[in-house]
This record gives sequence, C-alpha cells and structure tokens, in this order.
Amino acid sequence: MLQTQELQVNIGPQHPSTHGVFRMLVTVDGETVVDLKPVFGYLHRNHEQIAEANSYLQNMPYTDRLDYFNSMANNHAYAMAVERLAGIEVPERAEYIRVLMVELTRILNHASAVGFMINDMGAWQTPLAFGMREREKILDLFEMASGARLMCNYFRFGGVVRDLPPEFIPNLRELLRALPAYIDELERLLRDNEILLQRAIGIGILPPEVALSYGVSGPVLRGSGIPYDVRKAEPYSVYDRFDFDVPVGKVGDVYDRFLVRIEEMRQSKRIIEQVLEQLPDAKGGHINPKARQNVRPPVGDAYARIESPKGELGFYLVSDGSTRPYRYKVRAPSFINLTPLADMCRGYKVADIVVILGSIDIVMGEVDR
Amino acid sequence: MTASPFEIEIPRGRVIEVQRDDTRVRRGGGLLRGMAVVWKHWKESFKLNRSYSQIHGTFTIEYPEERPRIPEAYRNMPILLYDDETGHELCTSCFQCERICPPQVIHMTQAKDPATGKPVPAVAEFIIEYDACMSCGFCAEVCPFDAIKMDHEFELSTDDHTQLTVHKEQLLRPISYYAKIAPTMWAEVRESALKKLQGNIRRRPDVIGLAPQLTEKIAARRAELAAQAAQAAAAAPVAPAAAPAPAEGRKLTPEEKAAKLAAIRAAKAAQAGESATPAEAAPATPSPTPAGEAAPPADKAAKLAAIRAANAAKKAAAGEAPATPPAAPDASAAETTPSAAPPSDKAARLAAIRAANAAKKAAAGEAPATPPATPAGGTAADAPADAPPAAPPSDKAARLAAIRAANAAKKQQSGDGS
Amino acid sequence: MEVVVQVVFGLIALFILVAAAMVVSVRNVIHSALWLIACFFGVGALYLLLQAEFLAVVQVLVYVGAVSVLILFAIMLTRQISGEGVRQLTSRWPVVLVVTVLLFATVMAPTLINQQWNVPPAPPLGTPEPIAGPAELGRGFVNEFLIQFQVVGVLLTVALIGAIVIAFEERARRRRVLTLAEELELKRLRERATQTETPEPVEAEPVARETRPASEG
Amino acid sequence: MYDMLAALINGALGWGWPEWALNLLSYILIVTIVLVVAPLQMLFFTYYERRVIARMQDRVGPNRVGPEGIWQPIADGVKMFTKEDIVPQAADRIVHFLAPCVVVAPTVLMFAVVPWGPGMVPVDLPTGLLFFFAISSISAVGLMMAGWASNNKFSLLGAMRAVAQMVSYEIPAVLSLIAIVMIVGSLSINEIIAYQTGLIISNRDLPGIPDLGLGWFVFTPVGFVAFIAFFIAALAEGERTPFDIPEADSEIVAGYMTEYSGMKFGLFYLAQYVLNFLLCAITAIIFFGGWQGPGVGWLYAQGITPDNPNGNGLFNVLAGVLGVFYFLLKTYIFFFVMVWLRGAFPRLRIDQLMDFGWKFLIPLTLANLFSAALWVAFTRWGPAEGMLITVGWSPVLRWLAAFVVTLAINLGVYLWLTRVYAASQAERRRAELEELSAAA
Repeated sequence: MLQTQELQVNIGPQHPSTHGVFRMLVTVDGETVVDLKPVFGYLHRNHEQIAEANSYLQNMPYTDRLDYFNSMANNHAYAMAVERLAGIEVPERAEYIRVLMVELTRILNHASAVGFMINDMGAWQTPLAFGMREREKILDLFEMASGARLMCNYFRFGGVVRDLPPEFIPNLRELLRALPAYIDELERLLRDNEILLQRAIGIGILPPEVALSYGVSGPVLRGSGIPYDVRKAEPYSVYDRFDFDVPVGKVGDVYDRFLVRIEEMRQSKRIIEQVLEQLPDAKGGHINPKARQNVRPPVGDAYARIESPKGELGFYLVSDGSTRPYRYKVRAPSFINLTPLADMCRGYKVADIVVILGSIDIVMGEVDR
Repeated sequence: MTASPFEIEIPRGRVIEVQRDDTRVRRGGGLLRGMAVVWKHWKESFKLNRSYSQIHGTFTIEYPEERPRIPEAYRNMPILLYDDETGHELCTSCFQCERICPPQVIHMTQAKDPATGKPVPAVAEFIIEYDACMSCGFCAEVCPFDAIKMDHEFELSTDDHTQLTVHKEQLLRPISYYAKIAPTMWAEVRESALKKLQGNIRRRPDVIGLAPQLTEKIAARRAELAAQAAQAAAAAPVAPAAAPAPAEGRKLTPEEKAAKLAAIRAAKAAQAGESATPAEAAPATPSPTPAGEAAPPADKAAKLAAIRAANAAKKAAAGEAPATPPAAPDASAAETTPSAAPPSDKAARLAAIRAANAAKKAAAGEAPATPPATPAGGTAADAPADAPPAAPPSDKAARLAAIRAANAAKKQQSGDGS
Repeated sequence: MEVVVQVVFGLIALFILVAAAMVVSVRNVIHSALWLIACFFGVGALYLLLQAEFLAVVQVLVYVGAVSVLILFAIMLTRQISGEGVRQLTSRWPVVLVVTVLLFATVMAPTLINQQWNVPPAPPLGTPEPIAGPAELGRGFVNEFLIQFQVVGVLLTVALIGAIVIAFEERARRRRVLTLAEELELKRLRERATQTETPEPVEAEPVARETRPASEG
Repeated sequence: MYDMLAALINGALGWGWPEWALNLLSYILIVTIVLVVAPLQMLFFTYYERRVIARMQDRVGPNRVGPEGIWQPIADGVKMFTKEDIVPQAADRIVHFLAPCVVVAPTVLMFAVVPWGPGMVPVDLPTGLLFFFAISSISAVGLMMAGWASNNKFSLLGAMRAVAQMVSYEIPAVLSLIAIVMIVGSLSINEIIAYQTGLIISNRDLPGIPDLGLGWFVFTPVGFVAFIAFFIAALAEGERTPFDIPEADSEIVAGYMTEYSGMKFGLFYLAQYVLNFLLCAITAIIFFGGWQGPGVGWLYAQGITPDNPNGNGLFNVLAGVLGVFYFLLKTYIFFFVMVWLRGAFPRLRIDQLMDFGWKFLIPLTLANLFSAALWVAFTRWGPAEGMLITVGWSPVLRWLAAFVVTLAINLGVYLWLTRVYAASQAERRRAELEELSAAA
C-alpha cells in the first residue's frame, strides 16, 4: 500500500562531515541504507609519480602531506624504508627521539579523531575543542623541535635534523602531567553518556573475520577484537624496549573503536614516559655523521612498515642505483580501512553512516595520495 | 561473539579488553556527569590557560594583540644573509640550494667579473618563488656557506601575486637580524661562515658581491678609507692587511692580477698534463663521491704536488697577496679555464713541471692512496684554506719533494723577479 | 455595537466561503490543502466572535495544528502533486451542476421558508452560563456526556491501533535490509541447524569476502 | 496591561479620551512593545549563546565587533539583510514566500499570553496556556510548506522529520502541563503564577505560610517530574541539541532551511530563537513562579492602603520592575541550561528520538497525571468528594501525605520505565533476528 522506492542520496564531496573531499553514493530505502558506493580521488596529487622524479631526500617533505595529521609518522616510515634500502644505521638517541615524536602524534591524532567522530554525532565541537587544545600543545612541541607545526620534515636518513632544543623536555614533562587528567575528563564526559551509547553501541559492526579478509589495520582491527599491532608483531626501531598493552574491543562496533582509541592514548603516554627515562644522552648524537645528504642506495628494494595512528603505514621503495627511487609505493592505512565501509554501513540508518565513517578515522590525503 | 580464534601473544605487554559494560541499565547518570564536566570548563574558563599542564582555562591567543612565542627552530620562508660590516653577501651562488629544492623554486645566476668576464663567487640575480616554496628548510641545510637561512616572518600575504616572486633585494637580511632570531643556531655556524666569507671576499672584484642596498654606503666608506691610505702612503708596503677592512686590501693592481692568473693557469696546466682524470667539467659535481672520479691513487699524489707547487709559485710571485688560490678541486674553486699560458710566465710553468716530476717520483715510492685530499661530503664540504691536509706520515717523501720543488720555484722566481 | 459584530461576521463568513471555494478549484493539491487551513482559521475566528474562546483555541489546536499537518503528510507521501495533466471538469459537468443545485435546494428550502431573521433577545440575567468554559465542558464530559466521552475514547484508540497495524504489516512486507553482523549471525545459525542434521563439522575458517548476498527479506 | 495603560493615559494625562480610543491606543502600544521585544530577545540570545558555548569550550567567543562583541548580533542581522535572497527556479513561488511568515507569525503571537510582571500580561486570556500551545503548533504547518516549496529532496526529508518531531513532542509537553493545571484548577497563566506564592509550600495549600513568592511547583514531586518532562519536550519543540535533527547538518544539510537565504533564512533563525525564549519563559512561569520571588508580594502589599485598594503608583511600579527582573533572570538561566546541553550532548537519531518520546516521555507524563490527581485528592478534597481518610488532618499533614504518596509513585514509575525502555530496545533486536532466522 505505502510504496517507498529506493532513493539515491549523494553525501557529496563537500559535505560538512566527510573528513576532506570524499563522496558516498548511498542507496536509501526510507531511512535504512541499502547500498553505499564510496567515491574518492578528489585529492589525488600524483604523490608517487612526483616521488619518482625527486631524489630520496627531496621526497621527505612530500611525505608530510600524505596523512597531514601525523607528518612525523609518515616521515618515520619513509626514513626507515630508505635506511633499510641504503643500509644506513641510526644512532640510539635518534631512535628514541623518533619513537617519542610518533607516540606524540598518536596522542594528538586519537584526541582529534575522537573529537571529530563525536562532532559528527552532533555534539557541537565541545569534545573536539578539548581535543584541539591538547593537539595545540603537542604541535607547539613539534614546532620547537622541527620548526613547523604540521609539516614537520624532521626526520633524515640516519637520524633527525636537529637535536631536541633544551626547553623541549621540561615542557613535555608538564604536558605528560596534564594528559591523564584530559583523558579521564574525556571519558567522564562521553564514556557512559546515554545518547552516545544509543548512537554508538551496535552500530557499524565489523566482525573479526571480515576485518581480517579486508586487511584493515590499526584501531579498526583492534576494535574488532584482533590484538594485532605492528609495534608488537614486528618490533621495529627501539619499540622492543618498552612495555605497553594492546587495547582490544569485543564486538567491533563504533563504541569499541572509540574506547580502543582512548585506551591507546593512555598507552602512548606510558611509552613516552619510558622513552624519557631511557633517553640516552647527547653523545650518541642525533644523526649518523656518515649518513649522506643525497643517498644513492644500491640496486634492490625494501619495505618498511610502522604502526601509524591510523593503522599499518608501509613504504615500498625500489632503487635502480641512481639517486632517484625507481618505484615508490605507499601502503596507506586509511585507504584500506575505507574498503569495508559499504559492508559496515549496510542495514544501518543514514545518520549512522557519518558516525561509522568517523569511527574509521580516515584522512583523504592518505587515501588519494 | 564466538571467542576470537586469533590468539596473538604480545611480548612485553598484555591484551586488555575495553570494558563496555553495555548491559547495565543507564538512568541518565552519564548525562549529568557530562554536564558536570562542561560546567567545570565553563567555570574555569574565566582564567587564562597558557601552561602545558593546565587543561582548564581559555587557551585562545588574541592574535594581533597577543602574538604567540615563535621557537628558534621555526622556519617559514628562506632569506639571504649579508655581513653587516663588510656589506658582502655570504652567497657564492654554488647552486646547491637550487639543486636540492624539491619544488625547484630557487633560480640564480652567477656574477661575472666585469673585467675578465670570468665567473666570480657571488650571485648576480637570486629569485625565490615564495608562493610555491613549502619552507621545508632543505636549502638552509645544504648551503655550505650558511648564506640562506629560514626566516621567522609569517605575515607575508599580499594582494598582488607578482610580489610573491621575491628578488635578491627583498631577500637580503643582515646577519645581526638572523643572529637575533636564531641565536644558538647562528652561534654554531658563525666562525666557519665568516671565515668562508673572508675567503670569498678576496676573490670578488670590487663591487661584485656587495649587498645592493649597501653599495653607496660601501663606496663612501671606501673613498674615505682610500683617503686614509693616501695619508699613510709613506708607511712600508702594508703587510697583508688582515685587520683593516679587507675590502680595500682586495683591490688588485692589474699586473698582480696577471701574475695570479698565470699561477692559476700553471697549476691548471700541470694538473691537466699529468692526471689522466677526465677533465673536471663542472666546477663541482654535487656528488662528493662522484663515480666517475675513480682516479688512480698514484696520480692523485701527483696532482697534490702540482697544486702545492703552484701555491708556492703564486705566493712567491704575488708577493703580498695573502690569499692562495684554493688548490683542492673543492666546490667553490673558481673555474680555471685552461687557456694557453702566456709566454711571459714560462718560468712558473717550468717550476710546476719540476715539482710534478718530484711528486711523481715520491708518489711511486710511498704507500697506497693517501686519503682523498678533501673530506668529501659531510654537511659542510669546505676546503681548508691553505694548509695542506695532514698527510699521514707514510708519504713524508711526497712532502719532501714538494718542499724541494717550492725552493726551486722560489729560486727561479727571485732570479727573474724585479 | 451590534453593527460592528455583524460587519465582522460578514467579513469572516466571506473569507471562509472564498477559502472553501478555492480549496476545490485550485489545481495544485498542496495549495488546496493550504486554503483548507485558511478555512479552519476562519471557523476559529467565528467561534471567537461568539465569545467561545475555549472552542476557538481548541479548533485552532486540533484542526490547524494537527489535522491539517496530517493531511499535508498524507498528500505529500502519496501521489504526484502538480496535477497539471488532470482535467478539472468531467465532460458532462452541466448534469452534475443541476444535481448538486437540486440537492442543495432540498436541504436549504425548509429552513429558509419559515425562518424569522430576528436574533433572539439576550436571555434574562441569572440564567446558567452556557457550556463554554473549560470547567463546564469538563464537568459536562464526566456527568451528562460520560458515555459519549468513553465511546469517542475507544474510537480514537482503535484508530491508533489500526495505524500501528498498517505500519507493522507494511514493514514486514518491505524487504528487510540485513546488516553484516546479522548476516553472519544468520549464517552461523543456519550452519548450526544444518550441523545437527549432517553431523560432519564445518569449522569456521575466516570467511572470504562473500559476494553481495541476495537478501532473504 | 491594557487597563494599566488605560488608567495611565486617562489618569496621568487626564485627556479623558473616549473608551474605544483608549482601548485602541493601549492595544497598539502593547503590540509595538511585543513586536520590539521579540527580535531584541532573539538578538541577545544569539550573542548570549555564542559567548556561553565558547566559554564552555575554553575559548572566548565573539569579542571583536564592539566592546566585548556586543554589536555582533547587529552585524549578523545586517549580514542577513544584505545577503541575496535566492529563490530556487523550480520552487513553488507563493508557498516559498509564505513559509517563513507562517513560521514567524505564530511564534511572535505566543507573546500575547506571556506575563512579564505582576499584571503585565498583554492579553489575560482565561485559556492562556492552551492558546500558547495551539498557536505554537501552527508553525509546524509553516515548516511543512518550507520543506515542500523548496522542491529539494533534502529539505522535504528535513521538513518531514521536523514536523514529525514537533507534533509527537507536543503531546508530552501538553500532558505535563495538564498535571499543573489540575493542581491550579485554571488554564489562565496569571492564575498559575498567583498560585505559586509562599515558601516551598504554596500558601494556597497552607494559608499560614509567609508569602515569599517561593512556593514553586518544582518543589512538589508532581511538579518536578512535570518540569523534567516539559523541559525535554521543549528541547524537542525548539529543536535544541539532543533533538536538533531537522537541521542536523551531519546528515541532511540544513534541513528545511536549505533553499532559503538572506532575510528569509534570517526569519527562520528568528522564529527558532524566539520560540526558544518563549519555551524557557513558559518553563520559568509554570514551574518556577514566573515573576514570583521574594519581595514582589511584599512590595505590592505595601502599596495597598485602605483608601486606594489597588495600591499606589510607586510601589506597583517597583513590584513590577522586580517581577520582570525575576522573570528574565529565570528565563536566561533556562536558556543557559539549553546551551549547556548543547555543549555536552551528541544528537539523537530520528527513530531513537521518536522511541524516547512515545515510549518513555508520554507514559511518564501519564503516570504524572495520575499522581497529580492524587495530589489534588489529598490536599483539597474533603468527605464530599469521597476522600474519607484525610477528613481530620491539618493542611500541613495533608500536604506531607500528598508529597510522600506522589513521590513514591513518580520515583517508582521512573525506575520501572527506564528498565522497561532499555529492555525494549535490546528485546526488539533479538526479536527481529529470531523472526529472520525463522523465515530463513
């Protein structure tokens, strides 16, 4: 009697809540989502082709622009790939500084990811404002060390550009004093807020076996109950010297991913404290003196992967002996975490799509490259 | 959910399950707790929050009135430095920054010596396209002369786009300015930068290499210094004026210039003659370990001796000119054009050949290749001014030969000199 | 004072008539619904004129607030609206006109014939206040008109339940879109069901990404 | 208000105008006051909201336009005026033009029955409260027109959601007020306010209580539950945060307002904020005694001397000013609470919102009606109406008995309802799955 035909709704590229330019062609039957076709490529900047025209060092500032939220993590992955290719080893102190920087990026990424997701649910930027305040402090620290807030370009093959300025460690210790208070307050504000529970529990469930078959990684995978973390599975750099836990969800819905991210912020704080304890003094040097400005690695290829805040970020480089990479491929976690979106959204309401997308936490710079 | 069959053991840590406790019946307690948090923020926000450890309090910085503190390492757009006293730009247009710049936004042309038309270690035209520059800081890192540094100025917005292609005049900043904004970073590189500047100043004919806005000022000072020099004319021929402004010491009389040229040409000829190495086309290929330059160790020593001989000859010939031509083929060597040697300085060439033979003899005897003359690579590939690298004891013979050659050259020189 | 009341009454009556006429004659169904709402307003104004404030307010609340919104909902959800193509008048409209006039006459004639147009004088003081205020209406409902009140109550509940039944029936019939978790749950249930019949175990290896399942709705 | 103005013009100026002229002039004056006050309140509220929500997020809020940003709303207003007013080509012109009017007119009309101070009510309707809600339901029609006329898929969906939400949340709102009307016995808003004198216990129940104007309904269990239910329904009616689905920008861009720009959009904005002001005002009036407060009654009493029974000018004016101050203070506190909720909560989905309204709020208010009846029975009925138990009790004892009984009922219902509501959500999912597996 009441015939409702299916409606093609276009949650378009300039929609206020898709993180960056990302379009979803949603077939809707009433309020329920029947099918969803993600469309991206709006932010494609030909990153990998440019990389083949640049020398190895010249690519470093371009990696900042991949996942523009965590430039330090991208630098770290690229630097490790080239070091593995060219056989450059990194002094102790530089390794510790690198771990410190990546863990700081993880905190600022999770703080804003949680903020953006709740913002999509409709809380008018309050949790986001709290997240942004912590992010500002961390960006100031990055500015002190690397010279820029977002486009840090701080890593070099064989170490980092510059040693930590004297006022870096005291400010960091002060920040670490504020972090637990911030995380507890965020939990008090949101954890058992009835409205959030209704919007998050049982929404966007990604069962573990489907998560595995899609090859998702990072908080999305751990949210579905699989305790896989690259820092633990294949400890690179000096991660084998710190002990930290891996938070894991039970059901794999939006609420689990939210809790996993909050728990991961605490673990990152633990790691940073251990880094500060074991930080070797300056004699180890922040850069390997023999590391060359312009690397000319021998013919061959290398793949290095790290646990970036969004998931497993990998760089695959093929060298033909010249100063320019022959092939430069980025395994972007956001891109792969986005593929199960259609399956995760089917059967839920239109209002949930945006929340599920927020819970996956993607950055279009990394998806489109 | 069935127990997840993906047990992965975790070294140095355990797998913690997030407590969902979603089965508990909620009666609005969470909502009130959330409101309490927001109320605390509202209450606290009447105080300012400027410290890292505070999570309450307003953290907005009212930008135009209250400016954020910019850390020292902050980098925005590159600027060129010039020395306040001498007015000389540090940049010797060695093209390193142009080559490393990822978006290729730096364009420069090397200055020419108006008299002889040969390139001079100074930059004529230097352009940076500020709109495409991503202030990655590579140019400041690779510059061997610390001539280009990253500025702290970020209010650069203009409405007319052409202003964003910035020419040398707008790029230049005094060293005092940079020392003010980045004290510790400048302190590290200060000595080496200034020493290299002195080296370069000596090889720049009169006005070239001066910061344009200072040319009249410098001209005026030079006139007044010349006046002083006139009064003190009776004084003994001024020893190489280290202290007084080296600017005026740099004025070479035409015949000195010829002599200097001859010496350089001699060294060049000697070098071209013996060493089988292919001609060093570009003044300095960036790759410090150029694959092509696999010069056999033996002839490297020969070249060394030739260079040393040329130095000695020049020193003797030029008399008071303190600077010695950079012997080593380092990046900043002026490109010595292998022009035909004029007949008048045959003597210098003779001395050079004799020195080369002596060096070859010595080289044949001593241990395998001495370490490459100049420490290639490293951040600042700079050639030591004149002291020959501390050759390891094993090639003492080579040094002996060099000294003998030097004496021969001096004897020769004093013979036909005035 | 009487003249002013008459004039205002005339105006309101005219407004109601025009609105009613427009409801029928306007092409676009939405416009006709809006004219209907204007008509309800007119009736409310009439009540006010008769100093029956409570009735006027209830009229506005019930008709304009709720009924008209539901009419609008109904119109928008059902068929296409513009109605350009539909012929306004059937071909044999004169016959229809004659029939309506006759019907109207049979109703109006008796009242018009023996009707004296004088308005009855105001009732002498002391007569009980006519049922107008909310208090009297309330007492009326629970005293004299209790049965009618209960019957109307039952009627409304039946209508409400009817609406829910239709909605549920429609929902059951509509293709039920399954979420991923539900599909896997169903697969597991079905496997367990088949397992009990065929004993050989089907161990749950990580399922490859199945093609889009035809939903079993 | 009209009689005060009439007395003022006649008495003070002594022009002795004819009755109808006085009538006309005073009503014109009242209308202008109302039409000036409504937009002013809206301007102040936009500024107030942006400053308060900014403070909650550790930032400062607009402080550049004028000292501490006071002229910011004026700047917004000018922007709204100067913005180009685009009408979509395929839109239904007349309806598109009429929609904002049909939304704004009733909202401003609702000011007619809102008393600002003692005696200061534009029109003292005996059915004031009912008028208030009748008129507010008209704006739902306006929303529908706006959604339909824009001829855009999104705005139609947004309009339907908005109207569905407003209609379905009107029921708990009206039901919760009926509980108070049962206690007071009249629909007139002035009567409700006059009832709330005394200290905690209104002196209508207990004549001995000193009249401090604090006998608010919110202190009675019936009143408290009615207040919570009404405030939640008011949030839904005014489309405030937990329920601002219609213009939920995360799903459908600005709901029914998508195709409006310039002053028409400004009108929708005006209507929304004026409606919020009125809902906060009604909450303050019904549950927190409107202009009642310590000192108002006392000032009024001072003025009354044997020779002029309705008090002399000065004291009345003072009482009036104090009354208006109390009224505005309470209203702004409630708007602060609305903004506070906006800062703290995410948004409910449309079906969850409907579930909450129909399955939790309406049963709660119905139960509250029952306990209101018990309250009236205990405090006021005597043996004539069949209440035999409390025949000999003193008013205080009856009030206490009423308090205890209604508290027990309300609390019990609340706890039971939350459990049932939570269970129903989980149960529905399980039932669906079962039905599917049965079908499969």
